[in-house]
Order: sequence, then structure tokens, then C-alpha cells
Amino acid sequence: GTSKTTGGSSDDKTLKVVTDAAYAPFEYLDKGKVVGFDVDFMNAVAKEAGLKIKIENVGWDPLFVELDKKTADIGMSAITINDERKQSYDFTRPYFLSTNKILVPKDSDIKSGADLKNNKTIAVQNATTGQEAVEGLLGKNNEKIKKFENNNLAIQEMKSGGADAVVADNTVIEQYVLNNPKDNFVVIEDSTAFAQEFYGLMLPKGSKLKADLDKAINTLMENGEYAKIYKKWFKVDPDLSKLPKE
Amino acid sequence: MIKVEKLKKSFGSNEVLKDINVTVKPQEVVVVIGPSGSGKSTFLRCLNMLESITGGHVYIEGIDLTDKKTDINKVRIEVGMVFQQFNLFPHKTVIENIMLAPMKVRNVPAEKAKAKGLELLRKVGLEDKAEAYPDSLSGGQKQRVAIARALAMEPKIMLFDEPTSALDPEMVGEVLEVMKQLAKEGMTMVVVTHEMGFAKEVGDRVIFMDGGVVVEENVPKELFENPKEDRTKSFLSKVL
Amino acid sequence: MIKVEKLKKSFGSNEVLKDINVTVKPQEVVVVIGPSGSGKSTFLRCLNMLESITGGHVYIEGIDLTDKKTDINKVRIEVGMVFQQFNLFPHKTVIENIMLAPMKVRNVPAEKAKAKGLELLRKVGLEDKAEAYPDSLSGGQKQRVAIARALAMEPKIMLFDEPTSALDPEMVGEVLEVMKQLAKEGMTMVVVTHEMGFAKEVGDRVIFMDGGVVVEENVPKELFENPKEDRTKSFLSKVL
Amino acid sequence: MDIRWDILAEYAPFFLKGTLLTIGLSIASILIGTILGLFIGLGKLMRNKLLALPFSVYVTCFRGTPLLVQILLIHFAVVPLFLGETNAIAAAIVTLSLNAAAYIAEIFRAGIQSIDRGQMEAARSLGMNHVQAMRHVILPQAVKRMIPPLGNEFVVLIKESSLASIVAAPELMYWGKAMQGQYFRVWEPYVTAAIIYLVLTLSLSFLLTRLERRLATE
Amino acid sequence: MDIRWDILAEYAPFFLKGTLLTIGLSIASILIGTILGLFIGLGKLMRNKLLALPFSVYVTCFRGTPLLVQILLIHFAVVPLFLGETNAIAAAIVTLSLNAAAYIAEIFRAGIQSIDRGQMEAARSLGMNHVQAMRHVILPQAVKRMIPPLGNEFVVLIKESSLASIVAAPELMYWGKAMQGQYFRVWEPYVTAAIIYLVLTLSLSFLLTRLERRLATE
Ligand SMILES: Nc1ncnc2c1ncn2[C@@H]1O[C@H](COP(=O)(O)OP(=O)(O)OP(=O)(O)O)[C@@H](O)[C@H]1O
Ligand SMILES: Nc1ncnc2c1ncn2[C@@H]1O[C@H](COP(=O)(O)OP(=O)(O)OP(=O)(O)O)[C@@H](O)[C@H]1O
Ligand SMILES: [Mg+2]
Ligand SMILES: [Mg+2]
Repeated sequence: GTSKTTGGSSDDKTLKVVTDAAYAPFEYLDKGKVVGFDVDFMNAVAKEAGLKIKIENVGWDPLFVELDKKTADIGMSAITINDERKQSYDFTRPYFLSTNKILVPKDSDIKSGADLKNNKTIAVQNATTGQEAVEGLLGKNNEKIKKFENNNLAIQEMKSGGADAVVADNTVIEQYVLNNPKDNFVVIEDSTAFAQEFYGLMLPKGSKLKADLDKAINTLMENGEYAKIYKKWFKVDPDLSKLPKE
Repeated sequence: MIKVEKLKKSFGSNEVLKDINVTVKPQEVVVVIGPSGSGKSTFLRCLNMLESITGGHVYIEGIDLTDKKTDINKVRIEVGMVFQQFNLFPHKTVIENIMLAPMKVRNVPAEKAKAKGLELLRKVGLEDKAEAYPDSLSGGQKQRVAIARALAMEPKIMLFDEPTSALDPEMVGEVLEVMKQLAKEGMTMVVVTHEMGFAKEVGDRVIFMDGGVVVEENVPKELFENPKEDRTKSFLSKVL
Repeated sequence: MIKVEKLKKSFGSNEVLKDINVTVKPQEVVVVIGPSGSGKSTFLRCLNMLESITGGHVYIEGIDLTDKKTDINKVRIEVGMVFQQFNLFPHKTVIENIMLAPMKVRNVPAEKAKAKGLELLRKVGLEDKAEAYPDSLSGGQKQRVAIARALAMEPKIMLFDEPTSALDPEMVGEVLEVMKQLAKEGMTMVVVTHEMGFAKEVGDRVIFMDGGVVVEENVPKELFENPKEDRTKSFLSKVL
Repeated sequence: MDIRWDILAEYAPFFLKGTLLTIGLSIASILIGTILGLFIGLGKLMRNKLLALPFSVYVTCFRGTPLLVQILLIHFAVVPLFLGETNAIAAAIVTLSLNAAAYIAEIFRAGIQSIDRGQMEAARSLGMNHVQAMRHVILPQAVKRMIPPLGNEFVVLIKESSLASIVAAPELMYWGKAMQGQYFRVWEPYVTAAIIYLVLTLSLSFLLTRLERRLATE
Repeated sequence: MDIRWDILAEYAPFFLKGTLLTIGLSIASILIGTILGLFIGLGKLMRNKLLALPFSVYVTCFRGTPLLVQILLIHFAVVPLFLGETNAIAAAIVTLSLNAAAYIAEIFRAGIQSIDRGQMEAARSLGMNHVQAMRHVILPQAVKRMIPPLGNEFVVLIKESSLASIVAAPELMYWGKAMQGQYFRVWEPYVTAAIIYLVLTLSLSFLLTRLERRLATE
């Protein structure tokens, strides 16, 4: 069963963790099962904190609705911590550093974020920080920005020739390039154009879980468990120094 | 039996019946003739309130149909109607067509309704068609079933609206035969028809309508042989 | 003029015409009667190939309709047809209905077609309706326009399929009048009808069909007063 | 073109699961939609124009706006109002049912109005009241006539249930998109989905034709 | 419920732009669809069953599968085959036109078949050949009867053009989703979109009723 109230971290209660499993490699469906970095991380955190959890794929927008109505306890979906969201929700300490990066074909003349302004068409996932980042460069609702339901359709759009670049979280597109070498896509990083972002687990405002979760996350980072999971998914070691404590 | 006083009927601004006065005595057979659009059907339909009456009065066995307190369904039980297009219920067999109204309206038990239905079918010469569906019948057979269906409610008056004009010529006879029989048994009848032979042979009185008024009425022989009005003459010259 | 030899017509496995042999001489008026479903319409429709012929031969003015080399549209110009349901073209005025075929098929110039059309309308007593649309006409008027339309192609033969049976009784006369006039002028005509009065008065010969065969044929007086076959007798007893 | 049969094989069980949900959504929606549609159709037929108005407005709104808007609104805004949380399957069934009800109401109204006026007049002239005439004479005939357009609406529902994939109800189209997302192949998932939909709709049409034929000979 | 009028005001110009594109997509598709539909309808009417078969298959496929599959396939797979790149507006017009053509073909066929057989027989009996009879007698009447269902198809097209938002064609629904994505508000964007669609479809229906009435009295 799912909990109807939040806060009480009484040991025998199963917490409902909601996610939008269309964001590989953080959370995606592998033959119907939700898997990904976030999932392994969440399970480790829960184990460390002594919580029982159940992960449900509800989609991106419903995720916010559920936390709003407090019908779910934790939102886990590579959610960027920003001031806007902090007004309505609580976050755990940052657990992941992400930067928006640019995915382009190998022979593209786009070399930096600034090049995107040269009359390029950019595909993004609607309502993501990737979209915000590009709108920051080109202006809000610029005609050159195509917004899709998810990054899959955005990348497909570029692959089919309808966009010059895709802007999304680095991990998403790096993962794509790793898995699809035949497509001849490359990843461009531009830390001046795109700010760094941190992911956190999202909680209903005033959730009593925050302290327990923060503590568990810290432990995982210290005891090397976090690095193990990170390496499993991203093939490199994490640079924990870049993650602020709060 | 039937008394129509100053009957008026309008559809919107179109006055179709203008001040009709007619009396039908018990056991009388009244034939209504007239050109198309003259209001014959509308007149007949006012007699059992299939059309709402705009003005005047219609009395059936002394009951005023225009009185708001009158239960129209009670009156309709006394007045059977047969239509040009038969209007049999296509989803029911012949015997079910006949049994339906007695069972639902008069609460006659099924067995009794069936016995009565079969008797009526025998009367119209169709006892072997009891279990057939209307679609499998010829036009003449359908119309005879429709007559039996109306009779099953044991009405005191029967209204016929061009009962033979949708029939192939060789089927007209069988339907008129049933109607003649009914007249002979003393049924009060009002019949709209173009069958002048029937009017002459069976009618006690013929009413000629045109433009929503009764132009002339008389016993058939007189009306057909010595029409007084010009309109009657011109109409009869075309149809006889 | 028309020679029908061993004509057979089947719809699927249903043989509707079985070995019909009929000859129509120039200027002759042949009336076809018979019960519903006996094949009268089918027979008529075979005469201008509205139905494909299953077996036998039909010669119109010596041309064999069943010959594949025959240009059927040429033959149809010689044979006019009038239908029970009028089949006027509702999107065209009366005069356009009449002018259409002469202009498109015979390439008659518009003015000439119009003059001819107005002349024909005068003949059927409708010169004032030239610019009216069919929907505004009464049934009798529609049928007279349909006759004028067929005549506009100057056919040598006219076929009529129950031209009056969709009409209100008081309109039957005006249509029969036009047909009588046509017969008087020497038009060769084959008429399916239930109007026995017309058959007696105008017909040179009456053919009684039943079950897809010609049961009996004779001059009208003989056939009506002394029918030889039982089937003819029984049919006539019902319709006369 | 090379077809990657391996990924098709891999996704086969999901297509199967998705197809079952598609069928389930469609059946649930046609059932609920028919019941609702009957009431709304009767409502629209009421003589009192004022009472009939809300039913007309309902039909106009659901027929005048895209199903896509309806499904998004119901999923994100209406269902959470009642359940307190979103539920893609509930939203799909509710939207499809409400939408179908608007069309079925019209089918129902048309069915009743297609029955010749003479039937009602014959029943009334035999002394039956309006309710008796409706129940014993008009409705049995109207229902029979409603079967073909109802069947058609069922076919439409099967196709429109694909929109439930937008709100992540794991029906057929959802798995098509998932497969496309995982392997970035277009033809395999979408052509497969198209074929499955075609099989579903054609089978249903076939069944309907047979049903109609049986009813016709009855 | 509090309505955020400020964000509605901000998005008003986008809704306007989107509405214009929605209208444009619908008009383009009804025009192309009608022309294609006429040919396919005539193709289906051919006596030779073998020649008519491809047209029947076309109609069956487009009527038997969801528009959502069609638009995804055409956008990501078919349009790139021809243009070398995707083009959402082209894909939307192509899909909507091809889909509408299947329905219009049936409207056309039904229109021709609804003309009483007697009309063709009368024309033929006057010596006209098949083409003449079709051109002067059957088609003018059939076209008049096709106007109401064609108008209906136009209404359907307006609604279905909302699916173009899935492939990021910036029509009305696209901007509704963009607004929803930016402010995480559901009611404002979707109810606004619904109302605009309703205004579009109702205006069209109104125009069609007037057109029909004028044609009827002619
Ligand atoms: N329901 C109706 N609404 C409007 N006008 C009607 C209605 N029923 C009949 N009328 C009109 O009333 C007039 C008389 O019609 P009615 O059917 O009574 O004539 P009728 O004498 O029975 O003609 P027919 O011999 O053709 O049956 C006609 O002008 C007709 O158009
Ligand atoms: N197109 C058709 N297809 C199949 N059967 C047909 C067709 N046309 C006529 N028939 C059948 O052929 C038979 C003769 O029909 P036809 O119309 O020639 O009769 P009819 O003598 O003109 O009858 P009526 O007096 O009713 O007009 C009927 O049994 C009819 O069902
Ligand atoms: Mg009448
Ligand atoms: Mg006939």
C-alpha cells in the first residue's frame, strides 16, 4: 500500500517514491522495470536509513502533483534543485552534479553554446532545465526551440534531421553517445553558457524525512558506496568535491 | 357516437381544418373523400387526438376530447385506427402485434389475448400467419393484420386512413372485403378512401372535403350522381 | 419495330423472365398487365437494355440489342422511357431537364433545344413551368415533364412503366390524357399499367404476364371480357 | 531496410501486455460510455428545452474539443481533484468514457428518431401511453439500429485509447514509444503498433458485420 | 481556484500564433484531403475489383490505425525519406491530409451511392453514356450531399491537428503544453486551449449550418 501521510518515518511503513522513468540512465524502463542510477542510489539510501520504499513510475507532471497532495513521500527523478521549486518543496542535500550539455552530429559547426544562436534549431524536452538553459540563450519561446514530451523524441528529431542540436543533462546525452556510437554524435560542454545544476531528492514541504535522508546520503558518500554506484552507471569516478553539502 | 363541432386545426400559421361539423351515428359508415391536402387525414387524426385540436369540440360517446380532464388513453381504447402505411411492429410476430396492446393496456392475460388474437386472425383470413413476422407478408396481408390488431382492443369506432392506397391493385380487394364484413357486423366506421366502389356499396354517407371544409355531404348515390357543388363535380370528374 | 425472341432474364439464380416472345408493330400501343413481381418492369427494362439480357434476342428496328457490336446509346435515342418515380433531375429546372440530353447526346444547339423543349411543354400543358424546379411540381406535373423530356430525344418508341401509380387519384387523368394524345399521333408505345380504362380505350393489344411468361395476349375487349386462361380470369376478377 | 528482429522479439511481451491494456481500456470505456450515453441521449430528447440544455452543452463540449486536451485536463487536473493523485489508467478510462458518451448520446438520439413516426402513432392509437410505447415498440427497434454505429464507436475507441500513452498509461502505444526511446528506431515500434491496431480494429469490424447479419436475418 | 491571469496574458500572443497555425493546418489538410479523397473514392468505385483493391487497402489502413501512430511514423520515418530532414508542419499536413482522404473517399462514395438509382437510369435511358450521366446528373447532386459530411470532417481535422504538438509543430496545443511545462499549471493552459478549439469548431459548425440552409433553399 501507499502512504497517505508524510513525515512519520515509522519503520514498518512503506514509503512511496515517485519517478518519471523516461530519463536514462537515471531512471528508465528496461523491459518494464524501472532501473537506473537513481534507483540504485535510492535503494542504497533507503537501506542506510532503514526505510522501506516502493518506486512507482507516474510520469513527470504527476510527480509534482503527488508531492503537492502529499500522496507520495519522495520524488526521485533527476530533479534539479532551484529556488522556484524550493518555494513549494523541500530537497535533500544535493546528490548529483549535472551540467546541461549539447549533443550534435560529429561534423556540426556548433562548438559552443554561443554557436546555438547562429540560426540553429535545438530540440529539448519540455519543462526541463535543458529547455530553460536554451531559452536563457535564445530567449523564451524562441521559434528555433522545439519542445518534445521527452528527450527520446528530441534526440530522434535530431537523428531524423529536424534539429541541429539537443540540449539536455550531460548524463543523458553522454549515455546516449556511449550506447549509440554508430550515430556519430558528440557531446559539447560549455560551462560558461550553462550553469551547473544539482539534483536532489524532492520532498513535500515540511517533510520529516529530510534529516534521515541527508544523514544516509552523507554516509554513502563517505563510505564509498556512492562512488561504487556512480562508477557502475557512468564508468568514471565522481568528483565529490564539487558537490556542496547543502 | 361521434360529434364534431366547429373543429379547427392549424399547423403553425397554416389553418388546415376550418370549422368542421360532422356527426356520426352508431353503426354508421361514413366515407370521406377529397383532393390531396384537403385535410382528410388531419380530420381523422383529430378524432383520436393524434393531432392536438386547435379549436372547437370533438365528442366521442359523449366525452369531450378537448376537455383537459379527459384521459386520452381511455378514449383511444374505444377508437381503433388503421393507417395507410400499416405501421405493424416489425420486431414482433403477427400474433404478438395483436396481443401487445390488450396485454399492456387492458391487462388481459396472455392466453386470453392469444385466443382472441387467433380468432381475429381467422376473421381476416390469416390464421396460418400467426407466427410470421410482418416483413414476410404481402401488403394486403399486412393491412389485414393491422385491422385485426385494432379490433383486438374491441373498439366501438374504427377509423381508416386510405387503407388500400399503398397496396398493389390485386390486393385491394381482400382488404376491402374485410372492411365490408366489419360494416355488415355493425361497426361504426369513418373511412378516408379513393375507392369509389367501396363508398357506393358500403357507405351510409359520403363527405366531400376540400380546403379544410366539408363542401358537401350526402348518401353516396346522390353525391356521386347529383353533386351540387362545382368543386365536387370537378373532383368527381377526375377520379370516377 | 420491336421483336422479342425467347427473351430470358435471371437475377442470380432467380429466373424472372422465361422465354418471352412479343412483337410490336409500328404505331401499335401494347399494354402489359399482370400481378406484382410477374416481371413486367424487367421486361420493359430489357427493351432498352437497362437490364442486361441473359438469353434470347431483342430487335429494335431490326438492330439486335444482344449483339456486342451494337452501340446501346444509339438504340436508346430511339427508345424513350418514362418511369413510375418520374426520375426528374432535381438540380435542374424543367426546361433544363428537357434540354440536357438533346444538347449533350445529339449536340443540338442550346437555342434550338430550348425552342423544342418549350414546344413540348406546351404539348403537355406546362409551358408556364419551364423555369420551375421539379420539387415545386405536383406528381402529375412531374410525370408530364418526364414525358416531355423523353419526347425531346424524338424517339420512335416510348416505354411507360406504371406511369400513374405513384400519383394521387385526381392527377391520374391529366397524365393519361397526354398518353392518349401521343397514341393518337401514332407513337409506338409499350405501357405497363393498372389503369384498365386506359388499356380498353387506347390499347391495340393487351399482354397478360405472370411468373415471367406471357400467359395470354389479345385485343383489350376480348382479353377483358373473355379471358381464356384461369390465371388471367383470377387476376382480372381482383382488379376490375 | 534492415529490420531488427531481435529488439522486436525482446519487446514482444510488452506489446502483448500493452495490447491487453488497450483492449481493456476500450471495453471499459465502451461499457461506461454506453450507459452514460443513454442517459445523456434521453436527456437531450427531453421536451423541456431548459432541462435538455445541460445535456446539449455536455455533448457540444466533448465533441468540440480535441481528445488530447480532454485527456491532459482530466489526467492532471480532474482525477487529482478526486483521487488526490494522478492515475493514468483511471484518467484514460474516464476521458474515453466521457468522450464516447457524447457520441453515443447522439447515436442513441438518432436511433430513436430514425424509427418511423407511424410506429409511435400506431402504439398510441392502440391506447398505450408514451412510456409503454417507448418501452415495447420504439426502444427495441432503436437499439437494433444502434448496433452498427455503436460498433463503429468501439473501433474509434480502440484507436483513440492510444492517446493514453501521453499520460503514460502502459498501453500498446506506450510500449511502442518506449521501444523507440530505448533503441532510437522508428519503423519497428510504430509499424508493429500500427499492425496490431489494424488487427484489433479489423477483427472487431468483422465481428460486427457478422453480428449485424445475424440480427438482420432474425 | 485562483487563476493566474498574468501568465495567460504572457502566453496570449503564442496562443494566437498557435491558433493561426491550427487553422492553417486544417485548411491545407481539408483541401489536399478532398482532392486525394475524390480520387480514392472513384478508385474504390471501380468495377474491376483488382484495380479497386489498392484504394480499399489504403482506406482500411488509414481508418484502422490511430492517427498518433500515423503522425509519428510520417514525421520520423517518411518525411525524412523525402526531405532528408524532419519537418513538423509538413508531417502534420501530410498525415492529416492522408488520413482525411481516407474518410473523404468514403464520404464521396456514399454521396454517389446515395443518389437514387433512378437518376442514373433516367440519364442512360435518354442516351447519355456513363461519363455524361456522372458529370451532368450524378455528381452535381452528390457533391451537394457531400457538403455536410465534408464539413464534419473539417471539424474533426481541427481537433485532430492538436496531435501535431507531439512532433513539436507549434500549433495551439503545442503552446498549451509549453505553458504548462513552464509554470507547472494545468488548468490555465489546457482550459484556454479547449475554449479556443471549441470556438473554432462551433464557428465552423455555425457556418456550415448556414451554408447548408442556403443550399437547401436554392
Ligand atoms: N404535421 C404536419 N405539420 C405541418 N403541416 C401538416 C402536417 N400534417 C399535415 N400538414 C398539412 O396539412 C394539410 C392537410 O394535410 P392532410 O394530410 O390532412 O391532407 P389529406 O387530405 O389527408 O391529403 P392526402 O390525400 O394527400 O393524404 C396539407 O397542406 C399538409 O401539408
Ligand atoms: N435488380 C434486381 N435484382 C434482383 N431481383 C430483381 C431485381 N429487379 C427485379 N427483381 C425480381 O424480379 C422479379 C420481377 O420483378 P419486376 O420488377 O419485373 O416485377 P413487376 O411485374 O414489375 O412487379 P410490380 O408490379 O411490383 O412492379 C421480382 O421477383 C423481383 O424481386
Ligand atoms: Mg392523408
Ligand atoms: Mg414494376
